[in-house]
Amino acid sequence: MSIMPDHDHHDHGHDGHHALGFIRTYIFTVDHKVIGIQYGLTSLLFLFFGFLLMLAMRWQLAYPGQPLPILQAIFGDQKVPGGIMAPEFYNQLGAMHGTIMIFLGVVPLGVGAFGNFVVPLQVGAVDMAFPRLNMTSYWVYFIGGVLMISSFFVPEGAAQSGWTSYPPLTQAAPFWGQTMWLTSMVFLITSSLLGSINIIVTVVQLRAPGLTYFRLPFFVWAQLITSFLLLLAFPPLEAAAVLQLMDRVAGTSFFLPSGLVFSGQVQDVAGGGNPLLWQHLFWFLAHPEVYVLILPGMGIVAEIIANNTRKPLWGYKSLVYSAIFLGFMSFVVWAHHMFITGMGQSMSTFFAATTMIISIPSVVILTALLLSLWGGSIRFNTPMLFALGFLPMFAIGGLTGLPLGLPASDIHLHDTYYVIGHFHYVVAPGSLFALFAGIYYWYPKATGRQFNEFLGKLHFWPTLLFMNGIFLPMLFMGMGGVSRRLYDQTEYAHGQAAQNWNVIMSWSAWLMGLTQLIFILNLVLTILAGRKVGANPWHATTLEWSAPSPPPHGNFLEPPKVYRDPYDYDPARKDGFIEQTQPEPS
Amino acid sequence: MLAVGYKAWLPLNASQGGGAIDELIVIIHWFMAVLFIGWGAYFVWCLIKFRARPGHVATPELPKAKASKYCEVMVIVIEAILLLGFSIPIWAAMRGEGNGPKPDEALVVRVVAEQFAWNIHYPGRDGLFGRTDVSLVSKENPIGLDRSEPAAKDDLVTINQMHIPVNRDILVYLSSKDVIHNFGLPLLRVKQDIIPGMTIPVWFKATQTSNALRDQMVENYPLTGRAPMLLLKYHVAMEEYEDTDGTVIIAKGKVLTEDLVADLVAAGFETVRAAPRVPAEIACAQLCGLGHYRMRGYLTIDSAEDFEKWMVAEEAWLEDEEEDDEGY
Amino acid sequence: MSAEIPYITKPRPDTGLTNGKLGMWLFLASEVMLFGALFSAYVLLRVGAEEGAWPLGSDILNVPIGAVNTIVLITSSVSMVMAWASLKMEQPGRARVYLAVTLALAVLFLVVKVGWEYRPKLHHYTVWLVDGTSMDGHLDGAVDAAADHIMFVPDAEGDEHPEAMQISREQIKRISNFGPSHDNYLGIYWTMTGLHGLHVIGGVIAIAWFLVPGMALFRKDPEMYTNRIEYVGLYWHFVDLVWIFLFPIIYLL
Amino acid sequence: MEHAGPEEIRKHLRLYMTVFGSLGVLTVVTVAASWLPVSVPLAILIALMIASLKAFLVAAFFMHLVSERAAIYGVLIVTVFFFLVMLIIPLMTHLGQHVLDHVT
Repeated sequence: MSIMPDHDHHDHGHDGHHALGFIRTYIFTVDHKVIGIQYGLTSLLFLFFGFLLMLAMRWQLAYPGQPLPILQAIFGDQKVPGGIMAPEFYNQLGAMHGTIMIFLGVVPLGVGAFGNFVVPLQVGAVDMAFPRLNMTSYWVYFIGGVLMISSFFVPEGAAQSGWTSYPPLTQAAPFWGQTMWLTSMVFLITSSLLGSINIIVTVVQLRAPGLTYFRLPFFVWAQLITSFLLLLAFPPLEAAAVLQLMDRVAGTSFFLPSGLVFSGQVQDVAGGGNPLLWQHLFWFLAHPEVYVLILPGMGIVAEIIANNTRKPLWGYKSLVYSAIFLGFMSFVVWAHHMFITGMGQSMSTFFAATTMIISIPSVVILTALLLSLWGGSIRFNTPMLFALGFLPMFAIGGLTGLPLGLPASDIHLHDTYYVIGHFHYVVAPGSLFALFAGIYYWYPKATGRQFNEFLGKLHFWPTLLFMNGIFLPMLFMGMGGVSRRLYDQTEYAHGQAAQNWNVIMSWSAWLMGLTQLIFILNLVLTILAGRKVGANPWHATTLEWSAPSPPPHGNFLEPPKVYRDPYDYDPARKDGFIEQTQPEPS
Repeated sequence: MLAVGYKAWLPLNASQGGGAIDELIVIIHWFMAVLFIGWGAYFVWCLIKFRARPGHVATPELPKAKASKYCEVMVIVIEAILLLGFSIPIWAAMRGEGNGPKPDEALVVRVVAEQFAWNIHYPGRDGLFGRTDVSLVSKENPIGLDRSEPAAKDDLVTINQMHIPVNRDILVYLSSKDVIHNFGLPLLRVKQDIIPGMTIPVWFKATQTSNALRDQMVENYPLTGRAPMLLLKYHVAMEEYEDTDGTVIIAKGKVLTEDLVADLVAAGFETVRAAPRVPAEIACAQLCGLGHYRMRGYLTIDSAEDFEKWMVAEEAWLEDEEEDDEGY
Repeated sequence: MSAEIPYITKPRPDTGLTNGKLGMWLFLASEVMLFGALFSAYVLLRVGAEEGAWPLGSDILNVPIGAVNTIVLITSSVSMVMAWASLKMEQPGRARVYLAVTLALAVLFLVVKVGWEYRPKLHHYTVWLVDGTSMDGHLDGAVDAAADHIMFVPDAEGDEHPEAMQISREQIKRISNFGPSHDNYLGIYWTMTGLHGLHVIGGVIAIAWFLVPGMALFRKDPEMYTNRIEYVGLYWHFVDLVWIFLFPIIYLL
Repeated sequence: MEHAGPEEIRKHLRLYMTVFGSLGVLTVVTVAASWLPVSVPLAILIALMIASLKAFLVAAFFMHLVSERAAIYGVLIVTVFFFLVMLIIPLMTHLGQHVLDHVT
């Protein structure tokens, strides 16, 4: 009954921090802003960790068979004998990179951090609807994350069957790693469920007076839809995880057909299971998941573009309707990940059709954002640079989805590097750019201090360059037919032909790793010595900017009332904008 | 940095159905390019024209933007065409139920995948596959073929060696012993998951022999610089190389080994004309465990008579086997 | 500003809902998808099963016990709603009685489930022999891995009671008790009823909490207490509702 | 029904009891129906229909869905839609699966 313990909210003091000890203020806090920041820091740490795993893999990919002693020093002789990583360890890194980036990194950052910190402020609420539930969801996420990472240290290492964890491969894989993967997934899913319930209730119930649905900032809409996706798409994966756990610990064979022979050993199970059942349940989650990764990003970008073009968004309503439609459709396209599992004509056609349809709202959203630039007075500050960078990168990500969404062209491109390039363009220079933009945009609100513009730009340009240095070659390699998840592609003639791309990609990745240090440096310097800013440094219109920076416990000095649309920018007015809280000047 | 030529596009195509897929991929990418360049041009132009600068203010009213409507409609129409006009027919031809070749007129082969090898099972002259049973599986008998059965007597089973005749329909029945594998033939544009517990058919027709393919894949490889063997393993020299006093270092068609490469370098050669020994490979395209990367099968596309020769040789070998067995 | 979170006890005028109620319904929506996925798995596995591989539930499970448990759960649902109604009618004493009844019935459900359904299955075995036949029965004594045979007592056929028989290991293809590993039918049975059982336990904890320590809240704010009883009720009825589908699907079909 | 006063609630009690009774009866009917000599699909159909009827009674009256708010209905409609998608589509895909009987 985790839904309960929220209501006697009054018994924890609203009268400022000093009422509560350090622990209740910063660790087991119920304040949505602190929880948001906790989510932010934790997920950034996980993101960086997952990225480091990839940097290690990139050595093996660029220089297969060449020892790198430092890896041996870090991971030990068993995982990296003689400085050359073992194939099974490579697979562990691959599986964990995917899992960490998605479930411990981008989702908690986009939904956990920004959803928690920004949504209550933008709807003019004093806090989330269920503060204790909010705290619970953070700590459940934290436990799940720790469990996931610690699985590296169990005998035979972490899960190594890809982030998709297809059985029966998982059944053949070492016991502990995969079992811990499944267990911590159950934690992470539970946490997301609690979080999404909280966000939905907050948006529906705690909107400030006058804040009608069509006066909500687009970001809030994005979070609302995302939360519904999490709420309804995650439970099936939870069920699937339970079924796979049963296969592992209780000897069932839900995903195991009869007559399996692992390395000469006939498996002593009842059999009669179906490996595709897992894929259905998994992708039923994992396709909506894609939109969980991208929608918050779109929301952030919309906010920042409106603010920095100094004019209203183009087609606000079409944005909202497209996002809703996107959410709905995302539940009926999942099997386009399964075209070549032997799918028949009719179903492949059905899913190809829905896939083509779902590309339309994405096009509408992208077009609306591009048209919003028209006639603006564009300020190129750091958040805006990342937001603008998002647009072409996401466009590439979306477009490269086309040949994968058509069954015929998917035959050649399926499970090649083309797929990797495609979804990384959506999530890395796509979602991540948007999330960087959001961090820069709301950092002054969270800390009350302005970051260093120069360092910000110094972070943006190399990141943009190296991102493409990493992911563009993937599309070429995929065209060449190189399979993904290969420990050493030079085992194949067509892999050898494309091997040199790996060198470019690896160096881009390593250099991009260095570039991120500038980002970290900037955030730290800002807290230490950043210029103090007022409530509204960006001259923005939405509600969060009418609260002090940083907002106190309880957020607003007096309960906000809303009188107008979210993006009321107008050069005729003073500073070219009016806040939503301003009554119509008579 | 690129030691070998620009490898950013589709590999050679050696199958009948592959052409249509390539065509579709090319068309889609033109469509993508047009859209992206269109958007990009407008994007950059906006950034320049509407940049904040002294004396420039935003215009509050929003553009009517008929263009965007047209753009969206165009996208819908083109996607519909790609789906209905190209994808569905191709899929029907390559995957559609009942559209495959009839087993009696095609060469039927069973492929049984396992971690990490391809077991190729030919029915032999009688065209009948012998019964298989997991309880018979062993090192010598990886697919558990019941040799006591008449139908199984002439069955051929090879490991990682798949020979097919050119210009003939091939019908492959895919099955797996352990995990999900993927039967991928990049040069034939064939890719099909192999799901344990199911037998999935896939069919294709090769249009070029391996030799013809190899001749088109000849490249000049540098012998100096970063790890030349990385790109030269499993390659053969495509011309004869002699050292200064005329002794042959490596003959045409010989496999390039570490030592031979060293000899070539010693003899002062800086590059070697080489090509893959086996141009068409069976590549597992689905993560299947720690050996996934080396789950490589050799597909040899023979002319009809070469294929016949190979069959005869295999049968001879099979008979020796049986005599040996009786010998014990 | 030190502000309360609004609409905890009084519904928000335009939505007509309290936060807790909306939250609970959203939670139930996710639960629908959770059990829905398991039902979907059940359907797929059953349709995919080979001829005769999927047993008829009523041949393996004890239908009367299942039916009794169904009645137990339904009754507890009624007493739950009555508890809420009594609170609405300002009869807290009665409400507590009804809550206690609900709690008792919930516990009874679990006791029946574990004692009369789960436990016997763990001692009941099937032996599949190499010759393709199979026998149900009980092991005579413990299985020791070292021994080259097991002592097995087949189930009684009609009134004659077969003696313990010796089966050598070579004859045995596979042996399993009627636990989850027996076959996919029992696998699904254990998984779904198990997960449902966990939900019942969750309900027991919640109800017990509101029955004893939760009363403090009643004295402080009866209306909030009443609302929470309604939320727990929603959850409890959902648990009942899941069972209403589980019973025919697993026991009868 | 936060605002139903004591009198209205009193009216409900009779209703609750009626629902209780019919649920009990339906349970018996379910078991009885399972003994009918009918084909498996029909048996499944009957069982599911009765179960749905019982589910409706519980949801409508015990969970007060008969007089619930728009927001709740919205959430449930969306959920039911996706639930059906999840139930039906994997099955259709499975049946459309391009698979042979085992080749021997």
